[in-house]
Amino acid sequence: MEEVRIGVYVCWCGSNIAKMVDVEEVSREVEKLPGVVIAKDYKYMCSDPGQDLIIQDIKKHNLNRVVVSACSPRIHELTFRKALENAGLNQYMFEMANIREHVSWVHTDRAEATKKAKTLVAGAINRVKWHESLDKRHVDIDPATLIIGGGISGISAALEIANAGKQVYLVEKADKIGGYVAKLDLTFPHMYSGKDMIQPKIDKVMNHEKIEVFLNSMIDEVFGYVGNFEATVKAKDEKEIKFGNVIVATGLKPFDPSGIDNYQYGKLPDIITSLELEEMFINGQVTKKDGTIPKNIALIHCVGSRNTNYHEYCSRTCCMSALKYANQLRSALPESNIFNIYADIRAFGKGCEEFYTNTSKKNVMFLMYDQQNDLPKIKKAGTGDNCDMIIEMNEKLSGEAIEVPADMVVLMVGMKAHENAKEIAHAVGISMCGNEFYIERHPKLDPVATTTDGVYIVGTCQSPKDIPDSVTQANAAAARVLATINVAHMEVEVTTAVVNEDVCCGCQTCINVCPYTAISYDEEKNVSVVNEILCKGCGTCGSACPTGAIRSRHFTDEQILSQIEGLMSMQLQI
Amino acid sequence: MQGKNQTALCLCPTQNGYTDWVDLNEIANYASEKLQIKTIWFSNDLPLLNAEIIAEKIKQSNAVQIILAGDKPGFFKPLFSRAMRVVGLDPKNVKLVSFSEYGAVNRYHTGLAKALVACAFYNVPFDVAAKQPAKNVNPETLVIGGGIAGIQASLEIADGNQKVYLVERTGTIGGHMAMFDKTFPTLDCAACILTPKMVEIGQHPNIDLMTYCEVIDVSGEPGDYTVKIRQKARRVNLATCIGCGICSEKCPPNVPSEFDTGTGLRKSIYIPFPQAVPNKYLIDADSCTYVKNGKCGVCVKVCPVKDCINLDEKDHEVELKVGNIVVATGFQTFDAKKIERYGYGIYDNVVTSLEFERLVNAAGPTGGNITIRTTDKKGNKIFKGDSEVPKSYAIIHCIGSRDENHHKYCSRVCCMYSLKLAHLVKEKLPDAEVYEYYIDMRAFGKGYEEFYNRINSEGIHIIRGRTAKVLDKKGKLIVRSEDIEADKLIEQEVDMVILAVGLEPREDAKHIAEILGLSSDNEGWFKEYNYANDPVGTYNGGITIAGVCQGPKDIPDTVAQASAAAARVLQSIILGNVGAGLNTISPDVIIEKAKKLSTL
Amino acid sequence: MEFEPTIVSFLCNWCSYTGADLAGTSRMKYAHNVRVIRVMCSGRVEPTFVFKAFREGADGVLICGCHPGDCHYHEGNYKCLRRYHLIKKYLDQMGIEQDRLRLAWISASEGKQFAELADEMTETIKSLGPCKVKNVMETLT
Amino acid sequence: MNNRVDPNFKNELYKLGNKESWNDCFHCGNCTAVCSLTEENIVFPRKAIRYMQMGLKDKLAQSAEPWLCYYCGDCTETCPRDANPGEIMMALRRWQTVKYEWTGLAGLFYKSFTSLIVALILVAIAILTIGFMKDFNHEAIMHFGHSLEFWLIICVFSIILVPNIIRMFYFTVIKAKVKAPIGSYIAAFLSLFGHMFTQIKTFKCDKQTTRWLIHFLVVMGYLGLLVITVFLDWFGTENQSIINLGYITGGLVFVFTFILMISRLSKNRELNKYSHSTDWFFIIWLFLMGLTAFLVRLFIDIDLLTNNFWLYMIHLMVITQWGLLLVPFGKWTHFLYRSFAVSFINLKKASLS
Repeated sequence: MEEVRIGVYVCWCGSNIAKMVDVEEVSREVEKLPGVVIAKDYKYMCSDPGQDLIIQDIKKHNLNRVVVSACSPRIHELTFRKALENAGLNQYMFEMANIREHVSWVHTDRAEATKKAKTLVAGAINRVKWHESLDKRHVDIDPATLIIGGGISGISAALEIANAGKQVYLVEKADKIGGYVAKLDLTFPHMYSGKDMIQPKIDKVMNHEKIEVFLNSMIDEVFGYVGNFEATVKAKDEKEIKFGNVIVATGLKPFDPSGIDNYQYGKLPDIITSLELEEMFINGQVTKKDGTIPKNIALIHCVGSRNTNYHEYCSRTCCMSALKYANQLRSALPESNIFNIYADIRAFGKGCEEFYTNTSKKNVMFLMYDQQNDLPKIKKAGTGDNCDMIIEMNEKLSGEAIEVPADMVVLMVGMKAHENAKEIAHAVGISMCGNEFYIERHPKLDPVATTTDGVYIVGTCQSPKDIPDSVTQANAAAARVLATINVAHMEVEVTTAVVNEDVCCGCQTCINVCPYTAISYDEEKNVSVVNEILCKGCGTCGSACPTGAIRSRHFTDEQILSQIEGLMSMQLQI
Repeated sequence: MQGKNQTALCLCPTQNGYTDWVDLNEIANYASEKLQIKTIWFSNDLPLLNAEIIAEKIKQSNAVQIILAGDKPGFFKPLFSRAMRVVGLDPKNVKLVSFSEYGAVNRYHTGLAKALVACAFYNVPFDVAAKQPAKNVNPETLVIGGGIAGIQASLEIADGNQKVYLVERTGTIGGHMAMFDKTFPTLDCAACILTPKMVEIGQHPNIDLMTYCEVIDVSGEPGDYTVKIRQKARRVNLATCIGCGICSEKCPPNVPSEFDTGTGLRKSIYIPFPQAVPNKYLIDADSCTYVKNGKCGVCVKVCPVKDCINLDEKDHEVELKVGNIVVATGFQTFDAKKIERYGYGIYDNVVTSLEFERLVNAAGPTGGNITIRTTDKKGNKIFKGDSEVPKSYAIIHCIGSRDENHHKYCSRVCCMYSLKLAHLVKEKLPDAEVYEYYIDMRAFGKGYEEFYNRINSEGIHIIRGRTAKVLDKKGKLIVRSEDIEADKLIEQEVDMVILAVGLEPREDAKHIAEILGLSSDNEGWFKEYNYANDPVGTYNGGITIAGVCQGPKDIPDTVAQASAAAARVLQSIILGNVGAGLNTISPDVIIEKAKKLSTL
Repeated sequence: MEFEPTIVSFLCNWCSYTGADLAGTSRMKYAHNVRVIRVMCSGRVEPTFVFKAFREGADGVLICGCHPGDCHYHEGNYKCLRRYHLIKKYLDQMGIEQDRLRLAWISASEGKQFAELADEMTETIKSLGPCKVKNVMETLT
Repeated sequence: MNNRVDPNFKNELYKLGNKESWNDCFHCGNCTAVCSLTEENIVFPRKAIRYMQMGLKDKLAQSAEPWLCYYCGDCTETCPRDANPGEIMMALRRWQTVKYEWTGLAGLFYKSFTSLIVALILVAIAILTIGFMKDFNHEAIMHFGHSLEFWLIICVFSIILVPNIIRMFYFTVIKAKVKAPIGSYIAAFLSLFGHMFTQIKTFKCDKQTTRWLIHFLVVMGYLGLLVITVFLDWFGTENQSIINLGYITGGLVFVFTFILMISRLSKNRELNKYSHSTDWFFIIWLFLMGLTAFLVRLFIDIDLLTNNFWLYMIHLMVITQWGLLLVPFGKWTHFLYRSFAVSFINLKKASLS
């Protein structure tokens, strides 16, 4: 084996790390460790000059291993790997020690934090000694794309890709595409027609030669990896499809307000959700259940949103929808009294604040309530009240406990993740956050990609959003897909399992534990064989193997065991 | 299908009082003569409050379909739907033609408005009728603006194996995002997530980065644009500068640093900030002693690289040929001096949020220490790391936003960044008191509400009530606001006031719009092709917009939009499609096509 | 000086490591005794790793994976769970208190839970005192 | 129920002047904070605007705060939504005037321009009739006029104004459940006269000095003229210093009301943007009163009155209309309510501290 020559780089991250960790001491101490040729600290390792520093050192000191001790590898592992490549070193000869998220940001004792940082770096140094060169595999990208969900996001992404001449499979659970937007009469803030907007798109998708639409269909399980996925579309007739990328656009489920006692949904007749009101507008008929026209109409915002008992998050669109309804009601029922019972008006989009201003000129009464601690109470009105219902609430802007007359109450229900969200997440291998919305690769700089290569999330399945924002995301994902298709091939991780056939005894334990059926049994040789394309590198087989014949590349026993040693040895030195 | 005799047209004049609006009489004439629509109403003449009367009118006209056309006719739709219902007709046959949806906003667009009415009449989607034939598109793309939007769009296109020219006005890419300390709601540092992208831009084989450049002229047509670019004299050779910084050390003048929004000083020969890309020096001609007086030249003497600095370099022009242009010119912050009551520019310790952002930034002039503003010997008002530390802070939301006297719109990011700044103060100075004054708390994005709740529990005073004035009382600042929820007036004494300034179109946005032939809305933001359906396209084929230049938005929305713009560009290159391009297609052509495709 | 234990923890890359990162980005403060090793899946954690940690002087070992049903690799965390019970029994036989090993589910959004878990675990180990395995082994050899 | 919101309340306000901006306010609190007269527990205009938008009439009746506003225009100038809080406060004061006034005539005159004109004509006819009955005998009519002025003041005060002030007290102190210690009542009563004559609070408003001076001079002129004509018998006296004093006060009244009218007409300032018709009656009649009184005495002095007795008839008509209609039911009462409001607010402050 060649001589191990490690370069260690400790990042200040401005003051983010340097404030709580004595980075200079860390770099001084670890430089003494065996194998370490050079150790340095620098203000921003990830910056251009920081990366240059590594590249120069690799060349100058003939380094063959690099450890960077900085932030989470989830953020910058790829950045530094690229730097290694640029310096002509195999990118896997690299290890990161996370001394920001796991040290400087979470600890308060500078001495202890510094000590911990040192042990983490020592662990990384020990581990990197066992790293081996791995070559990324180039895979060809299948130019077809699978899109799950036929709402506005799915449709927009489909058209964007298909219009560039690439094949799209669009799988929709319902019997028609269009989703919730197709059920909208008008859109905010300009009161454009929802139908005119989406219908041409629906028509285009249904008749597009490059788009195959599967209605009443579901995806069971997606096999493969970026560029080479395959799945079975489950419908009346099953169909096998192959594709290179997946866009998940499963959309939303409206919040069910029947769980909120104060609102009496389902118990009093004329308490409806915003969706039911939308339908009334489409039918041109806003009436109570008894067919008469309501005189007093109250719209309650934030139903199920911004309340830790239901959903803590803001559903982003309800405020503006409620203003839209106020305008529609004013138009359809000019004599009615309209009350918007809100928490904060979130009119943040382009043209939305202006829409809010104009709405307040239309004789709409705005009343503010506390959406977290003090929900309005709806009760049946008594005789002589001259209305059907009474809403009791504490109005925050006046500080008064008031009563609001109502003949119809519209609950502006928030958005939840789709009921199939979990299933789909499993089928395509992406993660969900606590409230079942999918997690993007990076909340700011990569809002449509996921941690699984080749799988993108767009629209309300990522978090609540309005039409323009959904369409934008859909197009953004399309850009990614088009770019990969255009390049036609890409590099994939090779951190898969391999079997050492000399040691394998053919017990087939690994085959039972593999979740991807990536391991098969070669009867002739009496050994297990890993299909590296199907293997996703979880390592479960490696830990189950009784003989140690299976190695998880880049997570080998030697690597982890010596990392443990490193972690503990430093501990004793101090 | 409905014939011409069964269609009634109702024209809705503008409600905004524009005198220069689309000529509705001409449209009425066109509809009755060319489309032979017999029943034409004007919404002003109808008794709009009464669905029954309108129902009666519909009955008399024998119409089974109604086209509502004009300025946001959607506001009348529910009334007409109800009237249709009263007549016993299907409310779905009320069609909307909203002129502004496709950019017909003044009398020059009357032709376009006619085409829109015709498409509705012939029952052909406008986008279908207005579609232009495919053509050869130059695969090279120009991206204007090197902020996060421009960076993202460039990377997406370049990753798709296409050539990109990224033109940036200043000496480095990074834009406003590079100036921020942390980003909401996850609080990861802006530099940590942005600089890798900047580095990638600098290294990408498909990206030609042109900093310190300005686009001065664009000619040609969609798919084949010729762009003239002025390369401003950098006076330092990009290829040979090694970024050692000796020149800067010896350079005599100290001037306010733009990157630090004037909170700190820089030299005449400088790098905007340590992580700048390209990480090379440049000379600011306005302050350079040599450029001004012809004397000095110290930098040339100390520079270790031969002929790297050329103090006599002149601006020159470059010409590029591109097929698509992505406009990502960004924004500027509202000038808080315009509202004198808040005392910005009068009291030293009234600062803007952007200044404060530099103040808390570890890479800023104070090394991340929050201090009061001081005056140095030369009279520069700057911040120094070792000055006194303010103990109490007021953060005032909506400065210049949501205000009929300034900008009517909401700037979308201020609520969240204000909460973030409050958190940063509390993190650095746990004993500090922070007061936030807001109107409505707009925490709408993913994880934002959770962030708000968290900040709320950190002991920060969040007060509903817009501050009206800041006064000075013996060196302390008095912030006068109503605490609406507590029902009282408060005069809070604080050491520092942070003004959450809104976003506004750049000063030169109008100029850029002229060069590119883009439309702008009333506020000066670039107009997108279609609000909901196509938020990145413009009326000029081959030109897309991304980021805040289209309207205020936060980083994730900007990034998504930039990627969307890139999708459009890639699609156009692959397919030779340059978008509908209303500015390059005549309304008559659209009408003819609609007639042909008509299902009537 | 108060006893400061060392706890070696194995975190799966998809949920738990992200959750621990979230604790960091949210600036939640927790005990400094936890040292993290990243594995792709909790299913990768071999008994050897645990024993090695104790052998090298760790006072506690923490394994974190995705919540049941949420495993990025479908069921790696179940495999881990089975192994966990086995390791516990074995620890007992070796004279190591069972409480020194703990398995917990931390999702990507549970930064707070991770911080609390780290504190809790530290307290537990503190009450158990230093693990003697290493010394014993060294005297034996 | 009295805490029921009332979306139709705005219709009442429409007639009192505020038509466009009643619902524009989105409650940022800027107006309260920009106002120089607000104090920790004395917040307006926003709170009153809120009651108005919600139609909480009882709450509005109980708020004396609108009377503290001198309409300097700061709130309106800086309002981020052009909701014109200053004008809304003005409209609310009109509404409160109507509310406190027990006969209902104030309400009638505010809402119906015609009824005010009819009332003015009826009074004019009555004066003419009386003149006719007295054969237009100068001596008799002037004697009658003098005693009419005297009794008018007594009656209007005791029948209309005092009961109205008591009603105002009832609403803003008793119904609003203000519980102030007895001592504060005395202090409030003592401070009353200072406010009434000087309106000293205006000084707290920025850039208001000139406006305050004009108002002060008009008030002083008006009160002086009142005392001199009614109690010192200006038209009958021979005492030269009284006569001169009368000239000065009369002159003050018509000269400065004239200046006020000009400024209203030019509408160059924020606060004069929206003038209600009743505001015009108030100022015109004040002007006419000063002018006619001045001329009557002048005519007496240069001995022209005998041949121009119509002048006195006009003067008598003007002051009767003024005293019988405009003082008890018009804007004059604002002066009274405003002064009392300061005292009542002082009680509220005392009860809160």
